[in-house]
Amino acid sequence: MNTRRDLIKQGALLAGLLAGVLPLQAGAAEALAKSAFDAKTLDELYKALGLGKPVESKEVQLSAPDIAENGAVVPVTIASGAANVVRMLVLVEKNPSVLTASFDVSPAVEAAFQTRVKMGQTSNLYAVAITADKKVLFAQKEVKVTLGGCGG
Amino acid sequence: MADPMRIRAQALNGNVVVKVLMQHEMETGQRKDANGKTIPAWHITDVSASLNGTPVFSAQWGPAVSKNPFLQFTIKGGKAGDKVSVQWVDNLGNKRVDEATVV
Amino acid sequence: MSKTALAIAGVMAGVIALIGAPALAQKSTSDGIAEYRAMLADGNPAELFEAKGEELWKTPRGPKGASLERCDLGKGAGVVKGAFVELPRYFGDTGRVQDLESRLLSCMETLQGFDAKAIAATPFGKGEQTNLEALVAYISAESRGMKFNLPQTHTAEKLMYAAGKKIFYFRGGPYDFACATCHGEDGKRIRLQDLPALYKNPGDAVGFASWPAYRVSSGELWGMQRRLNDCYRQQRFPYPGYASDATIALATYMGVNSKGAVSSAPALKR
Amino acid sequence: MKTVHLISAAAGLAIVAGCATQAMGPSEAEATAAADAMIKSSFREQGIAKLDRLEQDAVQKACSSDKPPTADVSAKIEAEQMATVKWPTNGQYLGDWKEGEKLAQNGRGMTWTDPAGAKSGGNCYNCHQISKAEISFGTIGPSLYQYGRLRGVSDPASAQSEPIVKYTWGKIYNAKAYSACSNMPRFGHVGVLDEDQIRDIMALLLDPKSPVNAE
Repeated sequence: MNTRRDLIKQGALLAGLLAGVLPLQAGAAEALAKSAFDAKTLDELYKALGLGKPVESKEVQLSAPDIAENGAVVPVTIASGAANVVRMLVLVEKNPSVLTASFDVSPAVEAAFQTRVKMGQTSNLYAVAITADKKVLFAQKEVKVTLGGCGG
Repeated sequence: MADPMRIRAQALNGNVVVKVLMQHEMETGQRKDANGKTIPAWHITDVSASLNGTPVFSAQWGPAVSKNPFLQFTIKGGKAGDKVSVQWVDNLGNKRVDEATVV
Repeated sequence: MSKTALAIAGVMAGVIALIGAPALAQKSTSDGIAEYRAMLADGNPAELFEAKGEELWKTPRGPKGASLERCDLGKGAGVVKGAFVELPRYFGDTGRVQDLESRLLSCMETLQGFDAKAIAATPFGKGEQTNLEALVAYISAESRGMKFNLPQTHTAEKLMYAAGKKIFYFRGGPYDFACATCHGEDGKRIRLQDLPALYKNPGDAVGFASWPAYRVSSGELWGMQRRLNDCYRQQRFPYPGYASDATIALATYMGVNSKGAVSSAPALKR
Repeated sequence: MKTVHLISAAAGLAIVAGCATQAMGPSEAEATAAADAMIKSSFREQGIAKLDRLEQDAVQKACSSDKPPTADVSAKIEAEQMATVKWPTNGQYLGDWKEGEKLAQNGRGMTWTDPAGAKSGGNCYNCHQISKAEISFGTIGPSLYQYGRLRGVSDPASAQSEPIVKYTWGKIYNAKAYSACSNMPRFGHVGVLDEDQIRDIMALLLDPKSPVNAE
């Protein structure tokens, strides 16, 4: 299906994006401050990342189950259609550390990721998209963590 | 040495969808063993991927990513036959790199 | 221009595919749990164990430095495909009805020179037991999608089934529990977990036809031996020996009852 | 060594059985004998779970089949079990429903991984719906939501409430007194729960202030 010409065009497009718009990965946003993983609250986290006030946005999508049969594995899908997203975060409000995972959004990947996280208890889950001009957009959802099995 | 990852890289609508399973304990450092001693943290901190040798993806993880982590991301462009390689590094300095061919 | 538009459409399609349909406002608890399981269906970490098990099967190991490739799982030496859905079965060389785990122990002893009794006495998740878990993941995966069809021709197989039924209904311990207490009726739950009725065929990929499985609660791969062991722990019984006759009899009972059920092993469980 | 010996004994039994009943499979007696031998050979003690847990009493023996015992046998068992029920020594049936809720949630105790002397939980939510707030409940037993309200218990200490209060105590203490082969453990009779714990669970079910009975 793909002709050589298409591929060259696509490759050139990609290279152009990489070279022109944003330097790759770590450079895109500055490297994630490692102290971010020590943040106990959402406020602490945004402070550690030097970010302003987050805004709930329809440009961020978060998919997670309403109920988790086991808090050890909660599937989470995040995505954003906002312009110039450079980083996406998965946060669990009531975990000992709120930041669970950070994904660099280089021009070579879509701003859409799926992973699985641990939740110690029923909590709000956040998907956060950070743009090149430091806008902080988020979506949230409560996930109920249930007691399973025989409880023994 | 850590066991190999399972990487599936599939060409779809001009993109490559990559699904990865990694074998790792992802110990939080918050749990205690039967004798009440804290089990030290041991988890993946950095994940990165490249397409045909060119870096395309990176992520930083804390200990709350689930044990034996699953990750899915989508590389723009790419085609069947391309090589996707994925690497992880953990907080103890262990490393694992595996490669898959896009189908 | 059109290329760009197409690329954007592609991106959006990808995003929508990742996110899935919007959640309905009103959902029952069981719908919620079903949704949770569906989200985990793709990317079962059991795959990691399958890969390790295949490697182990083919690797020369043990005092005799042999692989397991000549192990007879019931369909002839070295035949893995389809073997799992016909176990437990009678083996002439050992004179026993054996399940997958006990048969693997026999092969590890005779072919590789391992001490089967020492491995059976090793706690779950330690030493050679972790290798056994990987092996059962690999071997069961080679029968994924096939239907259970345990042989019931040999007298010993029939006796195992009949004894297994007795053991299934055997009540004991401080709580008076039998297997049948939880698995004797349709449509029951313990907490939020569905309990398959195991005195009959509970259906494709349910009950016996869904083990071995990756347990998300512990991040481990459990074979039927470990599943039964933890059932007996929760029943407040004493400790069933690994690959002991009572466990094999129960597996025979459940396996024969599951005749025709499609195996989804290794599955993914809470 | 012991295991190997017993396994070959079972295999030997199989061969003997085979001579007599090739087509039909083993007789009832042969199956029972084989199962008994396997239960003896297959289990070992671990932690607090000793082998005496395999010694069945009359209830367990009568209820270990896919068929229920006859009405006569059931009636006899129920009468015997009723005689074991110890009513509260201080005449007080209800304790603290908040403690009762904790016990109902707690499924621990009596397994080979539990320490000796540890108090057990009530395991209630494993099998029953109880308070509305807990969505993770089992369905092996009936729903107990609104337990007291549905039975018209507005004052558990009243004479009017006495029959249902006593029934509930007896049921928790020894469920087999009311249904010979009930799936429910005999919590008081076997000492899984002590008197105070039963009082707290009673309060969870019967105290009008308990969330179980909330309007």
